[in-house]
Amino acid sequence: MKQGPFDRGAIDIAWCPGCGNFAILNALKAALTQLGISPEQIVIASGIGQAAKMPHYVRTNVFNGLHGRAIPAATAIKAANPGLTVIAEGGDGDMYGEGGNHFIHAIRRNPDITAIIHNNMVYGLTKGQASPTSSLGFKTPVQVGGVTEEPFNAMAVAIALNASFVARAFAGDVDQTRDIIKAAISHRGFSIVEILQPCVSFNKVNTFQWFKENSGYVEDSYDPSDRSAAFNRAAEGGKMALGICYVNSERSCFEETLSPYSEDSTPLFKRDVDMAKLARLVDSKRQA
Amino acid sequence: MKQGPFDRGAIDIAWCPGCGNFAILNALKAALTQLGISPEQIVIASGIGQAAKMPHYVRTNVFNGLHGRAIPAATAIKAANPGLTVIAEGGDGDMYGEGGNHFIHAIRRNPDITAIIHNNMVYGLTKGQASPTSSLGFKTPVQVGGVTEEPFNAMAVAIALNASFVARAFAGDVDQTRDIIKAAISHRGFSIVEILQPCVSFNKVNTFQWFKENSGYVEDSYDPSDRSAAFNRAAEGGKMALGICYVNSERSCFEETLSPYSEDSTPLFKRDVDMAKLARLVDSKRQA
Amino acid sequence: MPPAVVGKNGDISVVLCGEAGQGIQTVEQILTQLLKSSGYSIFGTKEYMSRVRGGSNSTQIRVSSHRVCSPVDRIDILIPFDTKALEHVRGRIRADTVIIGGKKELFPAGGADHFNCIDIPLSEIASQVGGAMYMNTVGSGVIAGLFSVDRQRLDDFVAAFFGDSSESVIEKNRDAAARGYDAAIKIIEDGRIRLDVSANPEVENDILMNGADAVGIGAIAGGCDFVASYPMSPSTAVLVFLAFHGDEFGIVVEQAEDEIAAMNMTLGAWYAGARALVTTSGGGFALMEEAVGLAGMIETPAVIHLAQRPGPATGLPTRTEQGDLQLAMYSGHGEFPRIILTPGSLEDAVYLTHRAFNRADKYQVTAFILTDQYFMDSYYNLPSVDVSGLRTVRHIVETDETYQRYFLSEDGISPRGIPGFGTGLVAVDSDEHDENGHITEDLDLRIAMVDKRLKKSAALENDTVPPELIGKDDYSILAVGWGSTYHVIKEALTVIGRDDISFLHFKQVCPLHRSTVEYLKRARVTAVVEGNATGQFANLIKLRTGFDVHHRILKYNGLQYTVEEVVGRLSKII
Amino acid sequence: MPPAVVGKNGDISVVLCGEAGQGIQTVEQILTQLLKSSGYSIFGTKEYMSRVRGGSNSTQIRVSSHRVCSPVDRIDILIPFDTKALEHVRGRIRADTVIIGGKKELFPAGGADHFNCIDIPLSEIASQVGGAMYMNTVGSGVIAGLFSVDRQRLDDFVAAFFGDSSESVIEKNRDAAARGYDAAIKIIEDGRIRLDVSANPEVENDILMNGADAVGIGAIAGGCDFVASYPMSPSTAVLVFLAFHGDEFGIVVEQAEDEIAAMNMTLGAWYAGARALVTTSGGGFALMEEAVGLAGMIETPAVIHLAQRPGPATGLPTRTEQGDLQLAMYSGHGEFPRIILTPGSLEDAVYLTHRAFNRADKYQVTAFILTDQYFMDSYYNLPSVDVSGLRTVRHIVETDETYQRYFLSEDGISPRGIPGFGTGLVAVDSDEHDENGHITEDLDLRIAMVDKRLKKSAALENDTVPPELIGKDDYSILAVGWGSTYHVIKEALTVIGRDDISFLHFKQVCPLHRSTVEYLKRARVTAVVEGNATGQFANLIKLRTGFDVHHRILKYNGLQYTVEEVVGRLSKII
Ligand SMILES: Cc1ncc(C[n+]2csc(CCOP(=O)(O)OP(=O)(O)O)c2C)c(N)n1
Ligand SMILES: Cc1ncc(C[n+]2csc(CCOP(=O)(O)OP(=O)(O)O)c2C)c(N)n1
Ligand code: SF4
Ligand code: SF4
Ligand SMILES: [Mg+2]
Ligand SMILES: [Mg+2]
Repeated sequence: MKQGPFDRGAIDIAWCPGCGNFAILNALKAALTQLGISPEQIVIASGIGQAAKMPHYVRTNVFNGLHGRAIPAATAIKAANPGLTVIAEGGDGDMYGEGGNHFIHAIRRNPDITAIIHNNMVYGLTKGQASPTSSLGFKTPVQVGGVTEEPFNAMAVAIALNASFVARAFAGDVDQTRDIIKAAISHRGFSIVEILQPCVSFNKVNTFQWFKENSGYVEDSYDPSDRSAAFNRAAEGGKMALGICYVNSERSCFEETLSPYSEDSTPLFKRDVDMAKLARLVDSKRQA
Repeated sequence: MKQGPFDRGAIDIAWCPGCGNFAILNALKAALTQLGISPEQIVIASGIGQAAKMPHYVRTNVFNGLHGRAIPAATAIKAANPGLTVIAEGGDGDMYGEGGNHFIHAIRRNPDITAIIHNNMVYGLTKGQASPTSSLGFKTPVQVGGVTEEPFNAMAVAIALNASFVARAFAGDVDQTRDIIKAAISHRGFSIVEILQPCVSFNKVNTFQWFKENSGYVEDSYDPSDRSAAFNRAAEGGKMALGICYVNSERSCFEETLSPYSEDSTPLFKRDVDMAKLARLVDSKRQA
Repeated sequence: MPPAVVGKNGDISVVLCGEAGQGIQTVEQILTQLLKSSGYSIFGTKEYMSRVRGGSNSTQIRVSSHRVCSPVDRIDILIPFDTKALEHVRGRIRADTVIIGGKKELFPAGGADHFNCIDIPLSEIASQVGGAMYMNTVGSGVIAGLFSVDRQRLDDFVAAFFGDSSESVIEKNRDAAARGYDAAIKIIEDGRIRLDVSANPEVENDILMNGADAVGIGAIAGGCDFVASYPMSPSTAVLVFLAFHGDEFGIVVEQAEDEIAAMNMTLGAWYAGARALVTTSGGGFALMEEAVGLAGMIETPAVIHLAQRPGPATGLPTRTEQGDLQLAMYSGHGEFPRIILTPGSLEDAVYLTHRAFNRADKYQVTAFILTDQYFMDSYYNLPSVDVSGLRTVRHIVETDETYQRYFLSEDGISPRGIPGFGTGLVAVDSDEHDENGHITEDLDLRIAMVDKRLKKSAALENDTVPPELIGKDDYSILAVGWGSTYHVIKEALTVIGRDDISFLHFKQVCPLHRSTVEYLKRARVTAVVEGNATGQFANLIKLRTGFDVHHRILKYNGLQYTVEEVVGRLSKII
Repeated sequence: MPPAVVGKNGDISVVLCGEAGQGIQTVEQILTQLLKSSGYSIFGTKEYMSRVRGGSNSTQIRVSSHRVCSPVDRIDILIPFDTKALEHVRGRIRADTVIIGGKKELFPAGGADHFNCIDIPLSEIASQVGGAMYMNTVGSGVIAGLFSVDRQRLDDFVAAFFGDSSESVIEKNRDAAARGYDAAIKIIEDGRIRLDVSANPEVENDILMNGADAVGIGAIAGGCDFVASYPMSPSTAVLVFLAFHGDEFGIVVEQAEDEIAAMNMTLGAWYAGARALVTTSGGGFALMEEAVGLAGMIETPAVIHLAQRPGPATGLPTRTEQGDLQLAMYSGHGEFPRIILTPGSLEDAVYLTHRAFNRADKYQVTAFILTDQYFMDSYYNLPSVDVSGLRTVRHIVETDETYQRYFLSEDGISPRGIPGFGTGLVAVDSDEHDENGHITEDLDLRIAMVDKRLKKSAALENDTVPPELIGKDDYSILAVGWGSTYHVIKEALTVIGRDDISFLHFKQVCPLHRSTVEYLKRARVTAVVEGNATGQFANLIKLRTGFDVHHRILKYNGLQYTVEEVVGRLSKII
């Protein structure tokens, strides 16, 4: 097999054979390749979970942090060096459960990073407990009587918070997933890509087939800038919308608002402290 | 002054003269009085902040816990003893900032408790930093250039998550606030009441007058069961909607789904372990 | 060639090794039960990777004429499911290790002759049955055959075990087991192997359980009626146990959105009269620390099961370590007392978990049960666990109008009321508070309240589980351990067989029992054996007693000590 | 009646007391500056309640002919803003305390004669000016007058101070100050009072700052270009300082949604090459602990300013304590080294905070700066803080294709690359990892990586700030302290005035400097003086050196020690 720029060669991948994550890995590598960004300029930050192992399988910079905490790390990485392309990646439990607070506040903050959330509607790595997106009635060794909590509707929440870019993809369709990831990375601002991902080991309900039958792309005439329509689409029952669901290009992104970059885009690590200025600051404490 | 059942008498209240919290205190005491619940049967759980001092000023049971953590405590209190009336109370920073993850997941879980959130669009107790609801451009000693993060739209998020009961009140109108609180407590399920509250010390922008001019009750014809309309109302700019914004009576509440209560409503503290049954469980480990 | 005789001392170590997903866990479940009910004493433990499929995992099952409760390095019979599995345990194969498997499968490039390998082509047999997925059942059959388990019993057991599957799957598993069984009988009959171990009808009716079961049973015995947690290996097993028995025992079981919610729910539940447990591991526990401080401040009881795994951070999620002792000890900001219990045996786990609830309730403190992945996942049989004598003592009072939650009593313990029980009001406050539970800035009251909270330490010290001395009283060498190393150190001392060495096992490390320093002083040489890299318990001893133990025997590669290892490392210093 | 003579030793303690919202803080700001630039040495400290309005707060300003840097019990001049304020400090009023205020205002029921009260009706004067809100400026004027500050200087200063207000507010404040000033001059001229303190032109040009300023300046000197935090008293002052100077020095300043985000941002920032600070207090820090473990595992540097306040839980949010030493010491699960710096003086705070950045970067560990509310809020003047010699040393390397983030080097420190700087890739991993930073389950590598991380301890121990010995080398009594008690213990020893007592101050408590035990052993009597209820530093000394200090002098009512208190408590044991 020809090695692409993001292939890590013959590595041991810890996912189960048949897992939807492989398709996402391929889509991501293809997207990055097509965007032509060089691996050294990319950081993938992730949490903990099966999805969050992703950065280990892509030839690029890796910040594999704590469960649920990819987004704050990614936000800071971008803020420290806005020249980098930064992706935060993780599962539904990681991003919506443990990391739920960061998810909602990142939407408000709007850093120019892309969040890729693998939604397999289950906790994979910890062997099959319910996740925030598990369906009502879904039975697990912990939810013995079935899930009773309303599934987390991330798309609707994101639109409610007037997110910058909101999309959903399906791992069963690598090409569209790749294109959606490309659009998300290209978008300036916080871009959310939730990817429906079959977990063959622990989710026997929301299978490849089930996702296929229960999702569908938004029609060509769909206007992703119409917030109200986007909300209705996200909130309504029936098939889960795939594609770019909502785009709001009016918001300025986080790094743009940071004063160190108002006149100078140099990353922080290349700057030096102005010690003379600091001496003046100290001196200013001599008088009121 | 005549002592009501919830008055604590001549206590020292730590709020600033003129603070909107006094009106909320009055509205809450009036609501509880009118509902005729006895003080021993009520628990007010709160976090930390000016708003979160509330339970100290009401003659009832108090669980004044950690900043941001009123909701999980309140949820468990109710689950341990469903006969109690349980309120979780705190400020916008407490509930939407530090406690944001609990806020969104409580909506999914739907315990039969009432969350009262004092929204003064600022961190009061810590002396005037921006809160998640602070307006764009709001200047503080930390946000020296003004807030750049999109204000947290709790109403829209709650509707996006298909919350059970979503209302907004204005501290400037004690009677309506009281009535809204009464409706919220009476509603079975997780009831959210956000109360617009002027902070006279640290928010010189969103004053009493400002709130008055920038909010308005939903019209009589408003149908709170229409989710899409409710979302549009919550998301649109202009005046903030006051009143009962969204009600979804179809969801079952958390305690109803808990197996200990499926046939027996006795609170947990009155139950005993069935030691004979436990001995049988141990014995069951003798064979596969 | 004479038969390979295994188990000269009536104790055989069987190791199965394969990928996650190949069903070793099923083999373990089938065999431990089956062998135990055939009269063998059983010890089972596993080591596995943090993945759902692939990798290399192994399970050790000791099958013995006498009780065995700890892991050994020694492998008497090895059943590797493929070459990768063989590679995984290569270092532990000795000249007399009998490898059972398909020679061609395991040694495609030849070389089987360098090993003591008996050819039973597991995967070939499995594919005759219907596919590679039956390999594990074939393996179970082989071992059942080797140990001369009754053929019918095996068949019945397998049929029952797969009872929930389709008819054809059940049949195929029965077939797989039978073929494995027959293959084993054949190698015995061919004189290739002889097992020197005898069954003992007494253990047939023993209890067989693992650490997670034991903690779960102890919790129920302690009146646990509420558990809120967030999944995290290796602590989830206790959550699953309580969920499984939740309907039966009336337990509120809730998976929280995160650990912070779980711990704050736990406190809310206790406040309202429940007896709540939270089960977690290091990283998740770190998130609960603010609420541990809250428990300290509001004097609401709490029970935390902290199942340790190697850190820092995510570390090795499915491995074992005793690295969170200091974390538990100093968790939460501010100063307040706590209880830390460290079960060594399954009985300990039942009784100490039960105790945790009663003591947490009585002293209004947090009680920790510190276990680890090894402890959670290890099984053995024991004659009985008597729960009939256990009582759930609720230390709550019915309140009246004068009730004060933080009444300044002599011993620092104020009667604990709960909301809705009595006519009083119950106010708890995370700020410094007055006797009524309302926020205060009276700085003299502050002192009184700090003293009140710390005073409870005295009562706790008088109610501490003493360490257990194993061996003679007049030792000159003392090995010291805590928690899950109990059985392994105990067995190691038996192996060493010297009567001047004794073993002091701590089942409670905080407060440290008063007798500790006396025990230590009596020895000429002392050695703490623990599963971390810095000697946290040795540090604790030094801090509390001033005594510097002579040797720190430490291990931190993610695995539990084996008997041989403890023997070897102790031998070096004695 | 002869004049009340205050300040016999050239040192006057002025205490102002009133409600939050009455503007004591403004008085403090005006007076400390004004008096300092009039040639007096100044020390200012405050104690206040956790509320925005009401309650009772007080500020102490020592005004002196010589340098003063610590609080005293003694009140020479008391200016209470109302009766409640008087009540608040009642216990500290001595026979010779001069109370200045309206007799009728302060003693509505009479009784002024029991006190040494000079009648200047502040509130009456204020209402003549325009309302109660001018009372604080009247008070400022009074004190300025008492200390014979130049009238014009006062006027200019007040005008400038209120420069942002409306014309009329400026005028009224000038008027208020003038009236207060004149009233003071009058009582001096009337022979009611005489202040025995002299100005010293040398200090006019001194620096005047508080602990928060000093930490902030140190951070900037250390190259801090990123701060993510969540507001929490008393740590917010440093966040505010950096926000105020953020534009000037190019600092990314972000208020995170919670502490967990703040700490994870801090690590992300360092990973990408920034030098980030997080500032927090105990409860907020507790939430960061999981990420402290992450820092330990990924060996990403971090600097944490932990400003202590009394716990557990919310405790006393605006008070002081030294109660989080153990928390910082053992925070994060798993085992990894760290640095804990504990500044005692303002210079310490500047230099140690600067040092924290360089050492965190060099050793790839977390460096803590442990301060407290007292330290944050206390001011004094000092001749200079020389930042010209400070260098920001970035320990990062440009990577090439062969780059390995966790290269197993001799001393455990692997060259730190950052993404986008060089042609290599930088992978960090919270799981146990290989040299490339990728997840591993190789258990031998696990040992190598644990050893690598712990090896850094050795290097850290060789690069530790030694304790400072104040007093003679041949002491027989040794007082030991750490952090914010520096000046107060130092002054107490001067007061005691015996040359057999010395004071050993620790500016770094972890690793503990090697010389520690030698210092302790040389003393006949040792006493640790610290601000907590259990003697956390004494415990640490015992653990690290085996030395049991003879006395633990502890305080935990939420206030800093005063000089008299240290004198009294030390005197009891010597
Ligand atoms: C603080 C903390 N809590 C819990 C865990 C255990 N844990 C690891 S992954 C995971 C959930 C994984 O689910 P998800 O994020 O949906 O990822 P998936 O494996 O399904 O891809 C959990 C609970 C952890 N590592 N850290
Ligand atoms: C874990 C933690 N972080 C920070 C704080 C400090 N803190 C106390 S209240 C508060 C914010 C208060 O704002 P809000 O919730 O809006 O309440 P308000 O005072 O405005 O009513 C903060 C940050 C704390 N007590 N605990
Ligand atoms: S457990 Fe599920 S999500 Fe994880 S690798 Fe296997 S199939 Fe994929
Ligand atoms: S600071 Fe604001 S919110 Fe707090 S009591 Fe004062 S006015 Fe009310
Ligand atoms: Mg998932
Ligand atoms: Mg607020």
